[in-house]
Amino acid sequence: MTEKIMIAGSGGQGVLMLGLFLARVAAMEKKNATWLPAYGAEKRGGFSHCSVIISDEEIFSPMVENPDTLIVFDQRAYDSYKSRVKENTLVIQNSTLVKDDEALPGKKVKLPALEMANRLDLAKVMNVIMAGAYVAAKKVINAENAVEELKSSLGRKESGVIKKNIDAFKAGMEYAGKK
Amino acid sequence: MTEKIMIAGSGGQGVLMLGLFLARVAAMEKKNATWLPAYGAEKRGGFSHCSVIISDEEIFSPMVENPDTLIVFDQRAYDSYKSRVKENTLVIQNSTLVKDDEALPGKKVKLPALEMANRLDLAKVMNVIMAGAYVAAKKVINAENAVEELKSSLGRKESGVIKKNIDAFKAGMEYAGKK
Amino acid sequence: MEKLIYGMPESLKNVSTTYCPGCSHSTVHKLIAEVIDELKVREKTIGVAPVGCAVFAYDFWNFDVTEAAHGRNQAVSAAIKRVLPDNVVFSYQGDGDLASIGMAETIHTANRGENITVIFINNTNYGMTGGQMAPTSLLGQVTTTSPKGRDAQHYGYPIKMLELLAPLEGVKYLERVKVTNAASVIKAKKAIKKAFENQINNTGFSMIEVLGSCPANWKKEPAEANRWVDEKMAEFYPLGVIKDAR
Amino acid sequence: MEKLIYGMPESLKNVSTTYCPGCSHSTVHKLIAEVIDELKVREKTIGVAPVGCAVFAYDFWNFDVTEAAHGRNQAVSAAIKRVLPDNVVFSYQGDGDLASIGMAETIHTANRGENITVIFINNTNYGMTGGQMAPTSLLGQVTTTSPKGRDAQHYGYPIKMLELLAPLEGVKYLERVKVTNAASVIKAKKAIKKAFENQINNTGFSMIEVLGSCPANWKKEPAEANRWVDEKMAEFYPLGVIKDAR
Amino acid sequence: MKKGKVRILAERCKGCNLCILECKKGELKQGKTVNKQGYSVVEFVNNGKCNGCTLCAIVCPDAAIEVILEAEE
Amino acid sequence: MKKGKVRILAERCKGCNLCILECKKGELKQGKTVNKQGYSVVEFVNNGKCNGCTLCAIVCPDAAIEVILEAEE
Amino acid sequence: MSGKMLMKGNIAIAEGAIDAGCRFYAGYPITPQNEIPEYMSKRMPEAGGVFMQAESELISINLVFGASVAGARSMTTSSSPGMSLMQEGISYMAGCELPGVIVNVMRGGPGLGNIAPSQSDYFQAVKPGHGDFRMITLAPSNIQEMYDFTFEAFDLADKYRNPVMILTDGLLGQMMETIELSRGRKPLNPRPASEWALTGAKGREPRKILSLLMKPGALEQHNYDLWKKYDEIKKSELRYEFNEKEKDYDCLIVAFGSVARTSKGVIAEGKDIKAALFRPVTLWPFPYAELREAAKKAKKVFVFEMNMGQMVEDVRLAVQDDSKVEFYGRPGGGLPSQEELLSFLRKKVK
Amino acid sequence: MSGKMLMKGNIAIAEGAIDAGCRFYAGYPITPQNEIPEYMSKRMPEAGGVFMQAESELISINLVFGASVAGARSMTTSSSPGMSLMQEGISYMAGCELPGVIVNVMRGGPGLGNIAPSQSDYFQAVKPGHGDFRMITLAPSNIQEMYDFTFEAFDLADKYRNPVMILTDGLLGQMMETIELSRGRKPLNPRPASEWALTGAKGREPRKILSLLMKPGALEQHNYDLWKKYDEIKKSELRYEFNEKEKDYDCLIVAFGSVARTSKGVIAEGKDIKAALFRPVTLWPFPYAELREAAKKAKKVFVFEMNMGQMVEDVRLAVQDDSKVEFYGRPGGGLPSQEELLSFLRKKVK
Ligand SMILES: Cc1ncc(C[n+]2csc(CCOP(=O)(O)OP(=O)(O)O)c2C)c(N)n1
Ligand SMILES: Cc1ncc(C[n+]2csc(CCOP(=O)(O)OP(=O)(O)O)c2C)c(N)n1
Ligand code: SF4
Ligand code: SF4
Ligand code: SF4
Ligand code: SF4
Ligand code: SF4
Ligand code: SF4
Ligand SMILES: [Mg+2]
Ligand SMILES: [Mg+2]
Repeated sequence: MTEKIMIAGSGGQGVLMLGLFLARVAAMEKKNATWLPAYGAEKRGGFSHCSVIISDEEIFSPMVENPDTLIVFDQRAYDSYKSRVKENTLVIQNSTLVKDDEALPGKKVKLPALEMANRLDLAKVMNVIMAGAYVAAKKVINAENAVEELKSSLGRKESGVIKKNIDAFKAGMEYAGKK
Repeated sequence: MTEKIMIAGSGGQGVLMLGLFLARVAAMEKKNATWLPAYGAEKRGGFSHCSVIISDEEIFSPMVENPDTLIVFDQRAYDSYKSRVKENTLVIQNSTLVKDDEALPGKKVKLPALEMANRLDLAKVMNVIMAGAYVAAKKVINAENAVEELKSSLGRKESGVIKKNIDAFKAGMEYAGKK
Repeated sequence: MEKLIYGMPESLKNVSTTYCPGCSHSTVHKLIAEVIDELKVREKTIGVAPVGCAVFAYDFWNFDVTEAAHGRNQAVSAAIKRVLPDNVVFSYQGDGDLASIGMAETIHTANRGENITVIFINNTNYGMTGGQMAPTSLLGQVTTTSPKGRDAQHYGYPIKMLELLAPLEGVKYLERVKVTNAASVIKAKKAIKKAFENQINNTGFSMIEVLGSCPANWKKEPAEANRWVDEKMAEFYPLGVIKDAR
Repeated sequence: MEKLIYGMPESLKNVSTTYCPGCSHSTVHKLIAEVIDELKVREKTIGVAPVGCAVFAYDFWNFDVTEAAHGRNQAVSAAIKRVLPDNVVFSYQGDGDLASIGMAETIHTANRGENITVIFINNTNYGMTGGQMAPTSLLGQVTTTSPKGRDAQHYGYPIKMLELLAPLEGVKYLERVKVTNAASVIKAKKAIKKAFENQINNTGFSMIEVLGSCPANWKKEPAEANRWVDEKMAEFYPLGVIKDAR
Repeated sequence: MKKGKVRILAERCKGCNLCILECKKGELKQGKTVNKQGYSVVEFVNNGKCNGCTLCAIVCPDAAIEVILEAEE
Repeated sequence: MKKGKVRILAERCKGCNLCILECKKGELKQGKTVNKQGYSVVEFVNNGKCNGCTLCAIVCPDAAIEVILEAEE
Repeated sequence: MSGKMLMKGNIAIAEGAIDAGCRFYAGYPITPQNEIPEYMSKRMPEAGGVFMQAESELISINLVFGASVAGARSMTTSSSPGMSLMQEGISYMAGCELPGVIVNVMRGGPGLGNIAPSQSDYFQAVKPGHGDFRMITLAPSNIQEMYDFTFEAFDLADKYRNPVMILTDGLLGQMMETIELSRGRKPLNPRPASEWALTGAKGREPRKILSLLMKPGALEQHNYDLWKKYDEIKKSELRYEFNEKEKDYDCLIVAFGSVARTSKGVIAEGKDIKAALFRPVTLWPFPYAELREAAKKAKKVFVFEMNMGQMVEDVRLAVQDDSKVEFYGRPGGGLPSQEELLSFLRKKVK
Repeated sequence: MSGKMLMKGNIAIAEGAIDAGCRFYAGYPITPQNEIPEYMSKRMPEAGGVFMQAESELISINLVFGASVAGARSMTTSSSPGMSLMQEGISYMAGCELPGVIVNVMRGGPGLGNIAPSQSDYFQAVKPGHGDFRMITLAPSNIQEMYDFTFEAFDLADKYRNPVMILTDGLLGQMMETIELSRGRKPLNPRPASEWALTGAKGREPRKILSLLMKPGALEQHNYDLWKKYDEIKKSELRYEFNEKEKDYDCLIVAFGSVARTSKGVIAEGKDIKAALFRPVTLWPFPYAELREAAKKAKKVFVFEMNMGQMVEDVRLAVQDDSKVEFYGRPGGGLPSQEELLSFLRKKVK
């Protein structure tokens, strides 16, 4: 098994953290994983994306060119990467900010992550919602482990925040699971 | 014609200047010439020697290993270099400071240069006396040109000094010429 | 009838800078541009941009600009000025650049009394590389390389560059300013102008230190960052003319 | 009964140095050796020799000595001291080394307040390479690279290193001495001793500047060279304690 | 009293809000529109109190404010 | 008055003559013998005036002078 | 700590150093290696060692020089422009036979260049500075090796009293990967510093550490002595990766560091091509003979680098038949992708 | 001034520079090149130019950078350790495409080494610094060439907007030889600085000079552009000395700089051996193809250097048959004599 994930969006949306999260869960499951960030030349407001690979075997280049899964947070990211989508690519798109291109092949999960996050009253959990959707849509990493990792990564935060994150994760899972 | 000269002595004896002088006269005569200095690791009181090559043709290495002429100022220099003396090497030795090794082959000019210099009341001309001896003993460079060069190199010195130098040069020539 | 009484100076290009919101680099860029306009020397000015957040300065200023290797600005500037004594040459540097890796260049250029203008943005850290400690970081300041706050025993003391340069005879004019509000910006501009005028009058080496803010690495809002400059930095680094030997 | 009341210190090897007759390097080598003997720290002293005429110092001192790259002595010394805080570490440097190529190392080490002793031989030129101008050469001084005498406009001003370092907080003790006669040698030794004692007492950075003579490159007899130190150098470089902040 | 007004160069403004602090007339406020670079652009309130003192422009790091004096007729 | 004497370490002496200047008793003078390094070694006159003041030794750059005090019996 | 964990390359280097007993670190900020000094500023004091933020790369390398003189296991890290500034200091360390670990997380050049990954300091690493000196140069290819090689570098440096370089790039420095830390592993410390370091001449003769040798012939002899050591290193420390099982190949790919892992992907993907990877692990000493042997069976030897062609010269020296060697490289931070390399391979093979 | 005169190598360099219109010199003392800054301190002001005594080699090279930015023909000189310190600055000049002449009068290394002649900075000159840049590297062999090459270096630097290096050694720097100065000769100034230098944006758009290229792909493209220029240089500026008349040889000797002249003596002396000299004059670009051609007729190719074997790698790259190549070198200031080289030759030939 080798799963190549590309995650793209803008600075501040938690793109890199989402990638890191997925890779950490994979590590917990004793899989091999790589995470490769890329920033825009500018510090803020810029483009942000990362490549994550999860595999039972040796991972070669950590750069994902042809993703098995593409997770996009906004329109600019979608436009930049949609050409990479193939027949069997899973696309998880933040439908609040992404207008779907129907001509595109691939399996799609369109979830209004920003809306959902606002509803949860915590804009910062948008990426956690996306994570939940990914875990549900593609069963590469285990949901329980993901929740574990979520907890441990938020270790010192107050319990309300932890709960909200778990709720967000579950909401994402649920939304994607339904489809 | 290629003439390889090695000049050796101690710092302060005018070893390097003598070499330079011979090379300059050669240049004046439109010959090719090289001059290569070598100092001891210490600044003063140290060993001093130089290689001079005069030729009508291209000069290869400026280092003289097997001199056609060896000019030595003192015993230490003599001892260091006498192994290089071959059948047809001309050795010009400052007999005031050098004890002749009779076993040595080669043509020898033994002149008491230091004594002669002291007699001229100008210890600094020892090297000029040696120059005179060289010019007389080996007719590679022209004596008149040498005197010219001597004058021009002393250009701004007072006339007494210039005269003494010319006298020294001639004394050296004369001494060597006699032999 | 309408009259434009404040607008973009000609010496600034009409592009947005890459600096973070509220960053003092932007302010000082503008002031330099205004001064150069006022002195009518845009066409003979040569700027030397540093390695640091201001490395892209050549994209923002509307006159000739080169970029020097990290810390070497003043060597580059001095040579340009020696070759073109009738031009106006200035060096723009951050604290990492001027006070850390470029210390030798700074002292020697100042000591040679080179007739150049140096604009020094002290924001108490290495902005571009992500907020590491600089020689000018305050005691107690937490940075990415002084996680427990700078302590003198391990990290040494914050350097006051102007006070360090003051004893050098070649140094003619030194002033420390800040740009945290309109009043201080006006003062800063006056100082910068004087530093350029000195050069034009062949007075010799002038340097203006600007206590600058780095909201991004300090993790403070621009206004809060300026407050930190007003309260903490200006307390340690005395404002005003440090030397005027013209 | 005879009693030896002055002899070679144990911290000096019984070999002749490579210095020219009358050279101050020799004198200061001897004084350092005497001080180290008196403080009984020979077995825990580590000296750092410079690139310059004193590069062979490890052949003359009878304790551990390393050689640093030109100008980098104080970086090397600081690291040794940090690793071995209980040892006695000193840096020995010429003016080319300390005040020219090593300027950044000097300022930063002083500013960090490293607990080391620096002995600085200012002989106003690059002795080893044949008498070129140094940052400390006096105005008007003719050297092989200032054939018409040093003028401030082209070559800058002579640097007073101690006065330059004095404002730095990390710096605890600075004194300038000379070694031109017995009286001044005695004073110089006292200063050097204090600079070592400071280190032993964890006081911090101490530096002694010795106005040294370079008879060979100055083309003066030793006595005449010393007179030049007494008259010209000491006039420009004030003798005495420049800073004592212990 | 002089009458002034202010023009915000939207694409230069970075929403640092330093100008707001500086305007004692309350003529500037945090904006809602976002420019191409993603910064929310400050807004000129235009409540008639602006006297063209230029302090806002002076403090603006990004030379994003033009100040215009309306000649008193 | 104390009585002293001086021993010149010939191979260390470089003939700089700084000690001669320092000795107010005239106990040191330029030497005639040359050491292995080619320096002419300073000479102790030994005119009985040496009081072991050590000034010559203190000024000697090359630690070439040993001073000995002859205990007054 | 053990088991799989996700770690950033730069942090793995820092951890490898600490576990190997590094107790002196000096560094100056430069992207893409800033995580190392930042992490060290916290970890080094915890480990009882000295962290110094140098005020320049010149100061960094000379602090490391000093710490090494004093017998501490010491390290500095930087990226390309900073490494150029260390050339003199490195030559001095080699001349003085001082151990020390130097990490170069390469970025695009020349000049200020950019902060993207690059391999354009290969020459500067393996044919370095002034004087005929050499450093063992280890090129990790994954985060496990970033840790392991750094750990081992300290032993190698001590064993030969010579600086050792870790040559890596911004890709490996910035990426994260699962690794296993073997915290139980003890450094060997094959030649303790107490044998030669300056610690005060207590109960022994004074020591000196130097690189100036002015007596006629002395420096020449010192060079021969150094080369005796280098020859020993060539014999004992040569490392490369070449899968013996992959006997059946037409194409031999030679690549190091991050490009080597991409090349493995190329081989895995390009099943239509019979290719094998030869990966030099020590760039100096370079596995000339071994590569030559391996190249014999190949019709073509492909060299992939992130530069305009540097290691390819050593490959050519090994293969001694330029007609066989094909180079593909991208300079200035251009990252060759697996697809791109594979299509180059396909084009050249058919 | 014309006709034969005796001149020291270092002075010939200074004179060549002044005659070529060099009007900015910065240098820091280091043996064996001190005569250059000393002489320049007098001559440069006489010629209406700027002499600056830099306070370090870092300052030297960055002063030259600045003078070049301002459009002046400029030069610095140093010796091996100082050259290591200039590596960053040189890379910046190449990255910014700034002309400038850099002279390295090599001495023994590594570290402080000694002050005897050496050729151990060959690598540092032709495979330099960080980033994939190159410099035209001229290796004079006599004092006439010390003058001529320095003179020409300024035109080459301007023509390609690139630093040019004169790589020589203490032997050539310190020796004197008869030369003819051709004072009438005018520099060509093939690409005047006014086209690109920063002189104030009067009547034109502002200019910028830089080496930072952060936009994706920009630095990569810049490297390709540089290499287009380098390829042009390879075609147009390659120089070597190989006597076409000497068709009849078994042994080909390859040597540069001062060793090349010794090698000529070897050939003249060793009449029993049929030998010819191939002397690379530009070390970069290196005459690979020409040497390869010349080597074909030889049974053996001898490489003589004053180092542990540096140019020999380029010779091997050219010859592509190691069994043919024999190396003899001496490091750390050891000077191979004519006798010594001849006896090596005789031993290996029979
Ligand atoms: C030789 C070298 N070392 C390090 C760097 C990395 N570097 C880039 S900018 C910078 C620091 C900038 O800090 P500062 O000068 O204070 O400017 P700021 O960004 O804070 O304005 C450093 C260390 C470099 N480019 N070159
Ligand atoms: C990097 C480098 N630059 C230059 C030199 C040459 N060099 C050797 S000693 C010296 C100057 C020494 O002068 P100073 O420090 O004043 O010592 P002094 O000899 O006067 O005691 C120089 C420039 C060198 N060895 N290394
Ligand atoms: S990082 Fe700091 S100095 Fe750099 S642009 Fe942002 S605020 Fe300004
Ligand atoms: S050259 Fe000068 S500093 Fe050097 S040993 Fe001689 S007198 Fe002393
Ligand atoms: S010009 Fe003055 S009054 Fe008008 S908006 Fe600006 S600060 Fe306010
Ligand atoms: S100060 Fe300038 S950049 Fe900041 S909010 Fe106001 S107009 Fe915008
Ligand atoms: S000890 Fe005093 S009296 Fe005796 S020789 Fe020395 S200086 Fe003269
Ligand atoms: S001072 Fe010392 S070295 Fe000089 S002459 Fe006297 S004894 Fe000799
Ligand atoms: Mg800063
Ligand atoms: Mg000196």
